[in-house]
Amino acid sequence: MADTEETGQEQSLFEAPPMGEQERMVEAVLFASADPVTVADLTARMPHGSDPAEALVRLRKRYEGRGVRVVKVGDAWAVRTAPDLGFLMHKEVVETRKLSRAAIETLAIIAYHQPVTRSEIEEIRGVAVSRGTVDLLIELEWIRFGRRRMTPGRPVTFVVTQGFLDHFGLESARDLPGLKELRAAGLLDNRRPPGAGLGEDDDEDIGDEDQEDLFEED
Amino acid sequence: MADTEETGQEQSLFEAPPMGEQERMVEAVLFASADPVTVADLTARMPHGSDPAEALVRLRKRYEGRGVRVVKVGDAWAVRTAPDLGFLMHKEVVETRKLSRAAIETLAIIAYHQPVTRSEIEEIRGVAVSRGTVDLLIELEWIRFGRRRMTPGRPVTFVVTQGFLDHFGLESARDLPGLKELRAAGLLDNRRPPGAGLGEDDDEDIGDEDQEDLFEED
Amino acid sequence: MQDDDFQPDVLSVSERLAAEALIVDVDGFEGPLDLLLTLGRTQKVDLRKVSILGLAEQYLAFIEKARALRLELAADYLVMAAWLAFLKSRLLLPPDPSEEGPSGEDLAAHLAYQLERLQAMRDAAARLMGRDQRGREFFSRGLPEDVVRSRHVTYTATLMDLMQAYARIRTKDEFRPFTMDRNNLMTMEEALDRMRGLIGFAGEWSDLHSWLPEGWETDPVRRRTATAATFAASLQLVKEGHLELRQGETFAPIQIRKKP
Repeated sequence: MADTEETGQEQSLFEAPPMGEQERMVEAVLFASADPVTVADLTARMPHGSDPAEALVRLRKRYEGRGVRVVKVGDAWAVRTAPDLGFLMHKEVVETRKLSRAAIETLAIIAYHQPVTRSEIEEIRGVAVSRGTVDLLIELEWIRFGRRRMTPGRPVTFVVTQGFLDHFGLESARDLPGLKELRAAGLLDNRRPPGAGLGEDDDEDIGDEDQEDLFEED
Repeated sequence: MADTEETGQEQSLFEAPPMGEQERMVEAVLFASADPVTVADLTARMPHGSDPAEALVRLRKRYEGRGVRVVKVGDAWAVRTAPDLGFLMHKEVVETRKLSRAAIETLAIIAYHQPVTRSEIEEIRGVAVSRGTVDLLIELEWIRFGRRRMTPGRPVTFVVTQGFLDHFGLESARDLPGLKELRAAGLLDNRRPPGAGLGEDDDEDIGDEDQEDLFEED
Repeated sequence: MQDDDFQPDVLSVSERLAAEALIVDVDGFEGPLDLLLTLGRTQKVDLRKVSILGLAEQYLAFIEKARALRLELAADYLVMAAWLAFLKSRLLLPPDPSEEGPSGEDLAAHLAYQLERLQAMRDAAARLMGRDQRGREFFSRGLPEDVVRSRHVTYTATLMDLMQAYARIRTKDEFRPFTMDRNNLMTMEEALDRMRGLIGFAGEWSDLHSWLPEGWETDPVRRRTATAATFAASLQLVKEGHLELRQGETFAPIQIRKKP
């Protein structure tokens, strides 16, 4: 940083950075910008005496035939994927939606209690599990059928899949933190109804003022 | 029957695109994505028979000294602007709240000692890990839960993520600054107070093994 | 701080100012280890060569001053003070061979190690934060190209969502009356309550099974739990001297009657 700062300032007094360096600068700015960049904007950002128009011409030439190209958008410039490689972008384009509360709760119960039957899930959640919820989780390949339970009716059980572990960055479902650990990590809302019984968590009385410590004013 | 035969043949007869073309493809995919892309993902997206690992080596070389670079992040790859050009980007800088000393130290301890349990972090810092510190680091996606320690109580451990490596420009956790020196000086040992119970020693062994896993594999 | 060694007894003006600054700063320390590390630095030596005895004395002097100034000190500072006083005595007195446990030198060495390790982690943290950082010195693509819109929908959830969902369910659970789970379970207490009420009618020997509550005899799960609870309850009543129990031979029916 210090080097470039020096370069930038010194150069402004004497001469512009070499064209190769200007090309690098334009390259970095076009890449990092969320919007196309005008020559005027480049001039304002680059060291005094730079010639971004010329750097753009050279950069554009350099990217000819490459996987990405320097293209003009209106009166501004941007980096774009070469049109013939658009097929590679296909996978990136999926609409993502957040999982519903029912689905995430069902998934959490399966992860923590697997193998678990539908009626056990309902018992833990306290509400019926809709068919669509289970179907969705199976379709996402986050849960699958486990072995049947050897009890009357031989109900099917559900377990989580490798895909689930991959998605959530877990080595195994047993690595999921327990209640105590969730609480210790501050993930558990400790608000309780007044007069509620004393639980296993009474040791966790580290105050909320600690939270303040996390950020310092600058 | 004839169809499947043909498909099979097509797969094997169809030649992978020339390396120059593969390089373009990798270039396009890496440029398009804000997050690092794994070799496995590249393989899945590129035509059958492609060798993205080789294409990456070439592409990385091609961008040496340019305004943007091809960098390795864990087992994935990304394009990032050259750090010496950061001064051009003040427009892009997103002001982040400054992390507290406690959060920074906790993060460093996790990075250098991973996988590490909460009580080990507390042992090193000499104070309790405040609620919310771990929470915050998880939310930043800089740390995650690792394997449980195979000691009584099976405590959860914390490890750093790919997002951590990406943020600090590290290829892998082995590239943490000063890691070798710290290890050589014995400062990363899980040394227990003299006279501590014998059971704790097992803990130490396993901890070291895990650490080898994380740092030594290539 | 200053060049000469910290001397708790004879304080120069600058030293006293420094000591007072430390004391005023007590809230700024993250616990006793942090304070010890700061004191250790005033010794102006490599942390590996720090004098633990000297450090213990500095710490104890600090605590004394803090008390004299009536500063509120957290309990762990006082615990550390007690421990350092103990360590000091161990380091000063010749080792007592009859005494169990680690030697003063071992304890001192470990404290020195802890200080060095904490300092090392602080340095590492500073180096880490001094690195080029994404979004500060280097940047990712400002406009990721998520091209072709396909109608393909995926659902995402983070590990945080998952854990919070689970925590939500489980905390809800903590407030649920426990008996709701127990439709098919009879406890010994329940059986005992029931037996106490019925015991007066047990003048003659009768089969234990005939004492199972109504509705618990047919379903195998309910029958098993009711039998076990009733049997355990009758043992308790025998112990209390209210009941007699007999069995003709192994696996023969168990019979009970009120103690005459």
